[in-house]
Amino acid sequence: MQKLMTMEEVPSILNDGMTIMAGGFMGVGTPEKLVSAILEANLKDLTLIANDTAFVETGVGPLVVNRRLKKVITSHIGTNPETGRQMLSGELEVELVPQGTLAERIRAGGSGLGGVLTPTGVGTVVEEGKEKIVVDGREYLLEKPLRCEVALLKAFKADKAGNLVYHRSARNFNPLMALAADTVIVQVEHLVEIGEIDPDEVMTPGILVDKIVVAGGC
Amino acid sequence: MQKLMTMEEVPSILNDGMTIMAGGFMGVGTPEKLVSAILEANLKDLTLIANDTAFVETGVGPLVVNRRLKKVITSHIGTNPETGRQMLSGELEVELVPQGTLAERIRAGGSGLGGVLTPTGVGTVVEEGKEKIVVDGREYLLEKPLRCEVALLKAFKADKAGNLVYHRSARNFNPLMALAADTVIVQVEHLVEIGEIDPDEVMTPGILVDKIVVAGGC
Amino acid sequence: MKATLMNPKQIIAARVAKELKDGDVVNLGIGLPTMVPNYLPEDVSVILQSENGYVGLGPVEGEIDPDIVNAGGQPAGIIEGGAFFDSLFSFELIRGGHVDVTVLGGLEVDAEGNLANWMIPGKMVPGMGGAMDLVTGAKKVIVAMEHTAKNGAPKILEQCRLPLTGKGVVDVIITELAVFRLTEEGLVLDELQEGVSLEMVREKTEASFQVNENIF
Amino acid sequence: MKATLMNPKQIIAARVAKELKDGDVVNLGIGLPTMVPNYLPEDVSVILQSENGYVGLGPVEGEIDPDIVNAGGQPAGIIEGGAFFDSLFSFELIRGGHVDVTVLGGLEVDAEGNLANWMIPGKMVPGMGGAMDLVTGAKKVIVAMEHTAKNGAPKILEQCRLPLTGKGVVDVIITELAVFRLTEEGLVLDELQEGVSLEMVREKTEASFQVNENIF
Repeated sequence: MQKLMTMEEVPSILNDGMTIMAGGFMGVGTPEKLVSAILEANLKDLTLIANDTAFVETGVGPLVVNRRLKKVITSHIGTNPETGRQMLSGELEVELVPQGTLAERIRAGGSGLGGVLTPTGVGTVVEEGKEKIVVDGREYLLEKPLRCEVALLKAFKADKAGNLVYHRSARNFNPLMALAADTVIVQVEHLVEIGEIDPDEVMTPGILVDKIVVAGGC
Repeated sequence: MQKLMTMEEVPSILNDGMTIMAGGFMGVGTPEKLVSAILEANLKDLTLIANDTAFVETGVGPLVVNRRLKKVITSHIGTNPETGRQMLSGELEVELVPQGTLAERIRAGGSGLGGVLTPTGVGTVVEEGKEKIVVDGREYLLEKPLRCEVALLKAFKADKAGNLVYHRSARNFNPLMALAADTVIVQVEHLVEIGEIDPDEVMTPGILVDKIVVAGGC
Repeated sequence: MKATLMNPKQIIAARVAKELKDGDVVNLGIGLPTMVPNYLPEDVSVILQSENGYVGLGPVEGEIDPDIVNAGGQPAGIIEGGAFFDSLFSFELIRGGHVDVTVLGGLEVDAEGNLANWMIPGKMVPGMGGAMDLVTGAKKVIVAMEHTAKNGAPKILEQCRLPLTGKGVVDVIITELAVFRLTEEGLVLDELQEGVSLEMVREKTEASFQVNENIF
Repeated sequence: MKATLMNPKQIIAARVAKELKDGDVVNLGIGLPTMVPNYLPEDVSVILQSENGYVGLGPVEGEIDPDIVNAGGQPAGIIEGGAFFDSLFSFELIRGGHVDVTVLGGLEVDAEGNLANWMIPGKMVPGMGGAMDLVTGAKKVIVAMEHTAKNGAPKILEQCRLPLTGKGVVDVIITELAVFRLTEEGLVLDELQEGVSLEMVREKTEASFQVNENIF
């Protein structure tokens, strides 16, 4: 299967109203050129799952600022004031999830689990509407899986089979999201031949990656 | 903290009746010299958590053959006939757990989860005694965490801070067990200075490793 | 490919190979299933997943690396473009539906798609290993087995009697006599192997099944 | 160390530093907590965990690497012996009790060890980020905050009024006036900062508390 695609072809696999995930933490590890492709394609009513809404001009921030989102599921919106403004005005639905729980829910969605029991959020508003389960005398919240139609990832290096290597703290949510999507598109800085990445150093195996867009730079 | 220790010191942190985990799959990735240390120290009544009981003479197999175990929690015993024999005769308690569920239970124990909901085992004897929880119309089993007092790991390379790199398919259960133990001892083939392992290549961070025993070879 | 030159296991393995599509991620159980790749046409290449922690399972190339084994613990290799990972991730792939096809043997299969292949109470209790996760998580579950037990007893039953590996998980049953599929209408005989009659299959099958009319 | 030369934040950070032991794995919240390492004695060295995915957080060394930031998204570095990992593993460490100490700010803390620091309904809703996991999972939770709000209102309350970050999770409260510990007997004043009287603390604290007699 040919996995390489150009930036121009990206919009062909995206639709209005889709649920997407995007890697990144405060913009670091976010595939910003894929985000730009969404903006240029005038996509709207998206549901975004991401660690945070970054800043007004970086990461996934422009998706909020340019009103492409109907809903966002995230752990932190404080660095992008536009998210909070749209939330308070009712323009944008925001589901706030503790960061570790967000990671667990994405992993559950990607690995066929029906959910996990976490102690995080017990006794807080996070428990509202959730089942509480007691295991060995301690209360846990049942947190359910999250999946998406398309995951937008960023990697440092890919081979043509889609094996990925991330760089430094730009790894963050990217490897988790690779498992939890119907289609995985990755923006990579460097493309190498199959066999050039040692199999012990692969962080996301190519079998999870559908499309590779080489975008260079950082 | 000084993490290096000699093979002779290993028995000082082990006791009769302890629950231990040991990495490895059919003996590959099992710290066989740490297993030998247990045998030589005449430890007994141990509970062992491991993927399988390997073969009579390799991996954790000798712990079964030499009757050091009271109980084993594992996914496969077929390659070590002595395990089945002791199980049928009532000498050894054997809890059989699907391999993916075993991995999940160890991870839950190491990561503060109260359990996970897995579809694996629904409608089989594995569901006996377990809570069934329906999520979005599908049945799952609530599988509970596993932890141990001491985890015995094998790594290919360690730096003096305990950062570990595993080799090829010898990785298997080792990284999971590093999180699920009160004390983690690792048998390593190669010891290097701090700074010699690139931080992107570390597979188990040194903060999880208590003791390093250099045993060379393979 | 002349069936007359092949023994039952070869006939089964060759027929399983036809179920695989180019690019499929496939997990092969120990024994008969490992013969399947030998029968893939040249234009079909699959990626083998090994539940002990890698994709790209291949034959040993050059010297044996004691740290590379297959899920049976035997020396193996890895192809270019493969990747190693830990057991947790391996079963995230398996349970999460990232393995397209799993091929495994069976002691008993039944008309409801149940499979029993991991123990015979009081006799053989090897443990389920990764089999329960594989049948639960793989997108397509193919049971590849001889049609009857060594004593001639049927293995495709109305209802499994041995402890199950998975409930309602089987998609395809391939034997040296026939190919069955589990459909919404139940068990369907979908194909007869060369030289096999419907009567022969009925005789050696306990389960009742429907017959795809297109097979004649 | 002369308290008179220090502003409240410095006093707090310096006192928090004394709670840390050599080799501790520590997660520091944004703001005041990041000042703590400046006050560690020379023979105490801690390993900083950054919830965006690494241990060994340190200052930028040489050129800025845009792929290395701290949990506030600011340029950072990694010390020798550090390690990067993904967000899942980062929170396995945090929730699993592998972080010895977390130091974070507070809007309100109460006598039952509850902490509120992530939102003010209708006003400030930044989200909880990793804070809820940190207070749930870290072995020791230290709240480092000024004793009262800017308008002089107490922040150590009988019961938190803002939405909680964690219930019964706080171990130590350190302000520029005092050190409190949550014990089985409830909230205990364990130490007065230099030049601070018990009366001053009582006046500025809404919560009732016991007093460790050894502090006089």
